[in-house]
Order: sequence, then structure tokens, then C-alpha cells
Amino acid sequence: MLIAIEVGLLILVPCVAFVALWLRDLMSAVIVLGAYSFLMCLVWTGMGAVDVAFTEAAVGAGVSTVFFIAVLFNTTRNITFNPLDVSSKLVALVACLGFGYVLLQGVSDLPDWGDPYSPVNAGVSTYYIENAYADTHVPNLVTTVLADYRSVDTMLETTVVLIALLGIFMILKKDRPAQSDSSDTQAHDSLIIRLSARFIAPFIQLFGLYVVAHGHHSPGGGFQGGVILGTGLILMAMSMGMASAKRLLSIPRMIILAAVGVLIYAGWGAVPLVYNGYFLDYSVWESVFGSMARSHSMLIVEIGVALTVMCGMYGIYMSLVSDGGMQEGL
Amino acid sequence: MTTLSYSVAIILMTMGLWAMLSKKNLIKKLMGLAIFQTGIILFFISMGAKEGATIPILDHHGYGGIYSDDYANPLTQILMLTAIVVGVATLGLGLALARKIYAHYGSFNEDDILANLREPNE
Amino acid sequence: MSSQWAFLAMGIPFFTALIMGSVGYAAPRFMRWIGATGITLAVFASIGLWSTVSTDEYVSYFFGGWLPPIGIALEVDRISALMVLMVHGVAALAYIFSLKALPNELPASKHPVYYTLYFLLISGFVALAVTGDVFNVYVLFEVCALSGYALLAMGGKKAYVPTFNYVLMGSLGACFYLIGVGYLFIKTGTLNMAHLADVLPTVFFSRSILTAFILITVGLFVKMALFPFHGWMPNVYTKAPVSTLCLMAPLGTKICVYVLLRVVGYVFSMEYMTNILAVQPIMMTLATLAIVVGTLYVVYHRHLTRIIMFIIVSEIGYMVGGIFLGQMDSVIGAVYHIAADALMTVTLVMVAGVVRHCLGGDAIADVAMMFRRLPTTAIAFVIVCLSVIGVPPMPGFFSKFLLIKGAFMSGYYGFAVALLIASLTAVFLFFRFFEGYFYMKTDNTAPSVIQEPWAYRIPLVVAAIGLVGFGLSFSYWYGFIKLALPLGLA
Amino acid sequence: MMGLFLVAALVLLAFMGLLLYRIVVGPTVIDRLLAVNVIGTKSIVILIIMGILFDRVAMFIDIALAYGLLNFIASLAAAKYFRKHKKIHHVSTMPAEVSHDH
Repeated sequence: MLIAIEVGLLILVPCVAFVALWLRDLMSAVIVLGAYSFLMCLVWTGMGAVDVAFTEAAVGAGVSTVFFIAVLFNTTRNITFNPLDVSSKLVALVACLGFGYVLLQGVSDLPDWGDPYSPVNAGVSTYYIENAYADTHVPNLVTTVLADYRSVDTMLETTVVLIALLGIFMILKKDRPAQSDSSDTQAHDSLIIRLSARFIAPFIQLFGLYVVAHGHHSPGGGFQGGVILGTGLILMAMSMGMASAKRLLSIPRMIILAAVGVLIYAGWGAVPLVYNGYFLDYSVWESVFGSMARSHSMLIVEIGVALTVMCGMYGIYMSLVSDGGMQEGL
Repeated sequence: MTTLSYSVAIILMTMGLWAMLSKKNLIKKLMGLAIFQTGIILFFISMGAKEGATIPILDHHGYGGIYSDDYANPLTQILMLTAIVVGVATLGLGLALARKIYAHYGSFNEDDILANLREPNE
Repeated sequence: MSSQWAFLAMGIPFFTALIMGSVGYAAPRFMRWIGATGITLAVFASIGLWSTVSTDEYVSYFFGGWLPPIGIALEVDRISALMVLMVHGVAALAYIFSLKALPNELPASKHPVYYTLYFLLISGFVALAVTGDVFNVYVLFEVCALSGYALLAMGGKKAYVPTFNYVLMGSLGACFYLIGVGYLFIKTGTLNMAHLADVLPTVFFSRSILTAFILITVGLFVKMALFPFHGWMPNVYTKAPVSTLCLMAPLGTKICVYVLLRVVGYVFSMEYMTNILAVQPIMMTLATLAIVVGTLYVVYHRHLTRIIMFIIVSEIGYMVGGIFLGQMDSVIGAVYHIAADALMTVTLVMVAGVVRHCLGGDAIADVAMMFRRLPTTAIAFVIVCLSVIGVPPMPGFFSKFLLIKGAFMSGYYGFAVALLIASLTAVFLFFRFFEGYFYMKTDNTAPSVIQEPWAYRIPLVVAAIGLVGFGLSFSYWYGFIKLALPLGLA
Repeated sequence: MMGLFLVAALVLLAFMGLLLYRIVVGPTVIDRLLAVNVIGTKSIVILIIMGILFDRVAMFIDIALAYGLLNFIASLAAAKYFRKHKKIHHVSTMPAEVSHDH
């Protein structure tokens, strides 16, 4: 029944992507890219990938749009368009045709869409679906595979967020801090925005905490919750102005917290090494937590992930919007 | 549906590649990268879909057995969660670099930047 | 305890980085000591891993205690142990070098962040060499790439545009690899390398596998800067700070060559490549072209850093050629050359860095001046040049010998000729530097000898001794590598 | 009953197609912003309908909430952008007429 909706969405999605790339005004293109992300989430939801849709909604439609706008804020949104330039287009055309041809060649052999007995669906994933609850007592299969079976992938992925935060900070940071602490440009901001943001931000934070904590039983978890927590901070920074946001959480403090987040994850995983167990083997906690050892361990590593992602998103936003100077911004 | 979902994924990837290679504007290139990555994600998610299956969150705790046909494939979803997060991290770094390039050359346009780049040295 | 070495080799730099990130701002004075401790322990771990595989041949490590294909495993054979040893050895030299080089290039306020990324990069390189999961390879590519982007962008104003291009090209390479993994995954349902190698022969004749092969190899070629895809590399590396370059230039591309060997040799199997696909002629053409083009650029350029970059381009051609020749000797030669070339490149880059910092430039005239004013550096430079040329007791000789032998055995004479030409060019290049020394107009102000700081001198001396030692112990390494080669080699 | 929800979702999809017209033509960027916001709102409804069709609505409420919140953030960022850069109409695309916004 869902297939009818899926087909409609799949036809709509490339059109929106095309429009986003075609528009010659960067601001419009960025906004349309946000719509593209929303539609993409629906496609994935229809295919049963709720956690992915959740992450994409938080990351793709929310945070990356804000990142784009943050960069455009201090630069330009104009595109210089040169219709006479053909040579680079020709190279791109050849590359794209070759690439598309190779991919299409491969498609002819693939198993049917939605076939439960295709190698992907009948392979390793069968073990996860049938045994994950017995192994870990967590009903959300995505969380179990994410934080237990393939835990080291998740740890490295969290590290990627930390690396991005550090890298962006290092790239944008000015060698000398700006001399004048310019007056708070948001002081005469609209009262409605300030009040409504101040009203809504605590709810966003609460919701983020809920998403982190409830990731075992519903879509969500460290990443999604972390992004939502980060979004709450971004909202506060937008409404209160850069100076107060800086006072609230400065970038060095963000970096320390983000590193601590990964350290929580890796440190919890390193405890088994003391007992000569494998890294990230949560079963050593069985003497403390009993059969819930894996479940509780997952919650702890998810908290680490959430901390890093929250600081990562907020720190990246702050660096981008203020051009590293932390003086003024959106 | 098989053809449609895989071909949409391939169209999106090719579109992203086209933008990354042929667009002159740095921000547009990054948007192309984002679209390329969503194409890949769609490709992976389509391969893990199961007709008539529900979302991979158990609604009962094993009474009457858990059958893998009833739930969508969780493994492809985890892989793509990773890919999304990596994607946004790359996007952030790319934007930071674009911001710095704008600060030094006053343009997002590749031609202008190259023209500027050649003048002072060599 | 023995099985933990596999994890510790990647875990120690990882934890070092995290500790640096957490305390770096509070106590910047302790940074260099934390780093020194971390790198020392890491070198010990890699030596421990090496001695373990010397006796056991093979170490597996299961993250979370889950056996593959359910969980992610590290699989260390002798070749990957050699790679780990190489990464930590080079990283230790580069770290000592950076202690003096970095303050010249970056303000002190950025050092804590810089070193955090530095150690994350090291741990990413190590993990790439030992991981046994094809998707994990993608994540590690991104860990290495993102920290690499940030470290390379520290070269200042000129570094931003090349680094931006590198961001696009690097992501493109990683995406290609990921799509290839997707095609593999859809036909086999597994991500573990050993399991894939078991399952793949049943679907060898599928078009999807061919697509996967093309995409994965192209993605890896972009990452390793093989000839038609090398465009991003020389620009971004020449603009980068020397302390980054010491880590990135020797390891960044070499590790990708090793991943190529793992994916092509162990996952797809040599049989698929040579008999079923018969892609050997194409790959050999690419490798030969890479050597020729790299050599041409080497002759053309007149700055040491840029020359090193194009030496790397041609050396990548050696290794890829060696892998795709499919002869036992040629693959041993390629693996041996990966390690030898990492050592050579780090020495060359350090020499270029010393010359840049002490004499203020790295044009040929400055390098020639080095022979008068920086004797220690000059000796190291002579030793490494002998190795690049391929003079007998040096490692460069043995690897080239094996590669040429392999080329003759499988009938790719063009490749052998390209190798010889590259050697001759290296001789020519070397004499160009020496010429500058002998025919330099000696002014009446006799140039005084400069004492290099200890942080420059120690790694240079160690690297030079290491090169000679690595060459002299060739027969040991030959036997060591031979036992871990993929099946199906003639 | 399920059929009704399905039809509702399809009608919403068709309306999204109509909004695409506004996005393509939309003379000013504000038109596009509005169209995108409407698409976002419709997405939330379709998401809940999908939950009903999956028979697991409880699981989809969280995602719908996140959608709503994040849509708000992006719109707020855009609004703040236009507070500084007043120009709504996008006109010049020729190289000669490039003007930097500040």
C-alpha cells in the first residue's frame, strides 16, 4: 500500500534536486535543498528506515541548511554565470555518462526491490533481527547493531564529528583575536523572536534528552538526540546574540566536551581490556548489571555520542556563522 | 519499483557528480556532494527494504518467535546512519574552507579564484 | 595478552588524541609529553604486534567479542604488521620533527587541536592497515581524510583552494568506494573481508561484481593519486605545512595502496583479476603511464617539495604495477617498496623542511647550499637519493629488482623500461643538485655551518640509519612477507 | 479506512507537485521559502499517515516532532538572513553585474 506513496515521492525527489542545482540564487538553492532533504526522509521512512529518516531530518533538513545559511550570511548569494564556458562541462559530461553507464550495467543483475530472500536480507542481517533481543534486551534493532555489534564503526563516526569540529575551528580561527568586542548586534532583535525562542528552547532540549534516552525503544539515539540538543543551543545562540552565546559555551569548552564525549565512549569500551577481554565487549558488566549489561552499556555510549554530536553541531555553527571571530552572527 | 528506486538513486548520484565537476560555484559543488551522498544512501536503503515488512523495532519481545521477514533490514540502515553523519562533517569542513576562500579572494566562483590565484605568484 | 597488540596499535594513538583533546586547553605545557608517551607506547605496540605475527602468522581481534561476519574484526597478517610498524615508525620520526617545525608554522594557540588531529590521523592509518571489514575501511578513510583536510589547510592562505579541491576529490573517491561496497554487499550480504572472499566465487560472473570492482578500484585510485586521478595531490601537499607533510606524504597514499592490495588480492582474489576479468593490461598501462608522467614532471620542476610530490606519483605507479603484475616476486617487491618508500619519502620531506626552515627556500640553489651549511642533512639526503636511484645495499634497489624481474616474467617490458628510465632520471636529478654544489660561485663570505636543532637532527639520522638497515635486512623481510601473500600467485 | 489515508497521502503528494511550480517560478526567494515550508508541513502529515499505514503510529510521532522543530530553526535562520540582506528579488546573473552584499 505504501508503494503508491513511494512511487510518487521517488518521482518528485529528482525534480526537486534538479531545481536545487539549477537555481541561480544560492539562498533559494539552499532552501530548496532543505525541501529535498524532507522528501528524501519520507522516501526512507516508506522503506522502513525510520532511524535514517530521523537522522536525515535532523541533519540534512535542519542543521546543514543552517550551516549553509550561516556561510551565506557573511558572504554573497550571487552566482556569476558564464554561458560560454563549455570545456569543463564537456569533461563533466563524459565522466557522468561513464559513471552512469557503469552503474546501470551493475543494476541489471541486482535482486528485486523488497525481496526478503535477496542476499542482503537473507545474509548477516537475519542473525541481527532474530537474536538481537535475546542478546541485548533492546527492541530497537538499529540501536543494537549500531551500539553493540558494529560499535567500533559508531565510535569512529563520532570521532569524525569531533574531527570536523576541531578542523573547522582550526581553519576559521584567527591567529589574533579581533580587538574590539563589538556591541551585541542582536540587542535590538525582535521581541517576538527572543521570547518565542526562549520559550521553545527548553522544550527542544527536553525532547533531545528524551530522544537520547528512549533510543532503545523508539527511533532515535545518540546522534539524533545530539543533533536536536545542538539545535536547541543554536536556537538560543540565534535569539540571544553571539556574545551571550559565547558566555554560555565557548568554543574551547565545546572542544573539550566533544573530546570527553568520545572519551566516554572509548573509555567505557576500554574497561574490558583490564580483564583481558575484547575492546567494547560489554559482557564484562554482567557482574554489575546482570542481563541488562549490554542495554545499559549502550545507553552510556549513546550519551557519549550525544555529547560529542551536540558540541560538534553547535561548535561548527558558531565557527561558521561568526567567521571564527565569535563576534557577531545570525 | 526495482527499476524505479535504483534508477532514481543512480540519477541522483549522477546529478551530484555533474554538479561537483561542472559547476563553477564552490557552494554549488558542495550541494552536489550532498546530493551525491543522498543518492548513495537511497541506493543502500532500497537494497535493505522488504515488501510488507515493518520498521526494524520489535513490537513484541519474542512471543511466538521473531521472523526476519517481518522487519526491514537494520544493517543497511546503520551503514547509512554513519554515512549521513560523515556527510555533514565533510559538508561543514567544505563550507569552512569555502568561507576562508571567499575571505581571501572575494568570490565563490572558481574562475575568479583561479584568476586571482595566478596573478600574485608565479 | 598477545592478542591485544592488534587493538593497542590503533588504540594507543586514539586514546592519546582524546586525552590531548580533553586536557589540551587546560594544560598546554604537557602536550608534548603526552604525545611523546603516546607515540613511544604505540611504537612498542607495533613491535609487539610484529613479534606476535612472526610466531603466530595471523592475529584476529574481534571488537565487542562478536565473531565476524556479525561483528567487526581486525585481521592482522604479516604484511599488515609490517604496515603498522611502518606507520608508527614514520609517525614517531614525524612527531619528533614536528616538535621544532610546528612552532615555526603555527601559532601556539592552535597546537593542542593540531596534535589531537595528528594523533587521530595516525590511529586512522593504523586501523586502515589492520581492519577486516570493507565498510569500516570507508569510515576510516573519512577519519583520515577529514583530519588530513584540516591539517593540510594549515598551510595558510595558499592552501585553501587546493585543500577545497582535495575535499571534493577525496569525498568523491570515498563515495565511489562506498558505492562499490554497496554492489558487493547487495550480491553477497556480508561486509567482512574473509567472508566476502568465501562468498564471492559463487557470483564471479555477475555484472554487479564487475561494477563493484570498477568503482572500488577507481575510488582507491583517486585516494592514492594514481596517474589520471593524481591532480589534487601535488598542489595540496606543496602548500601544506612541513610538519603535516611529514605524516601525510609518506603514509596517506601508501596506506591506500595497501588497502588496494587487500581488496584486490584477498577479497576479489588474484584469480578474478587475472583470469576472469583480464584487467591486467589496463592496470599495467595506467601504472606505466603514472611512472612516465611522474618522471617527466620531476625533470620539469625546480623546487624540492614539488619534485618529491612527483616522485610520489611515479612511486605509486611502481606499487600498483607490482600488485597487478600478479607474480609472487612482484607483489613482494610492491609490499617491500611501500615500506621502503614511506621511509624514503619521510626523509626527503624532512630534508626539504630543514632546508626550507634553515635556508629559507627549497629551490635547487638552496638545496645545493645545504651541502655546505647543513652537513647532517646533506648526508641523509645523499643516502635517501641513493635509495631512490636504486643503488645495491639500499631498499630501493631490492624492490626495483623484484619489480623488474616480475615484469620480465609476465612480459610487460614497457613497465620494466619505465622503471629503468625512472632510475636514470633519479640519477640525473641527483647530479643536478650536486652540480649546484660544485659549480656554485663561492663568495668571499664563506658560508658558515649551521647546527640543525636536535629535533631535526635525530629523526634525520634515525631515518637514514633505518633506510640502510631496512635494505641490509632485505632477505629477512623477503621471507617475512612471502608467507602472507594472497593465494593464486605464480 | 486505510484506503482513505492512502488517498489523503496521495492527494498531499499531488499538492507537493503543485508547490514545485511555485519553487521553480517563484519570482522572489520568499515565495520559495514559503513553498518549502508548506512542503515541510505536508511532509509531517504524510509521515504520520505512513505511521498509520505501518500500524506503528507511536514510533513516528517523535520523528514528526523533530521535523516540526527543525523546520522552525531553518526558517528562523532564513528570516534572520533576510533581516540583514534586504534584497528579495534575485536579478543579476551576468558576470559584469556582480555586487557583493557588503
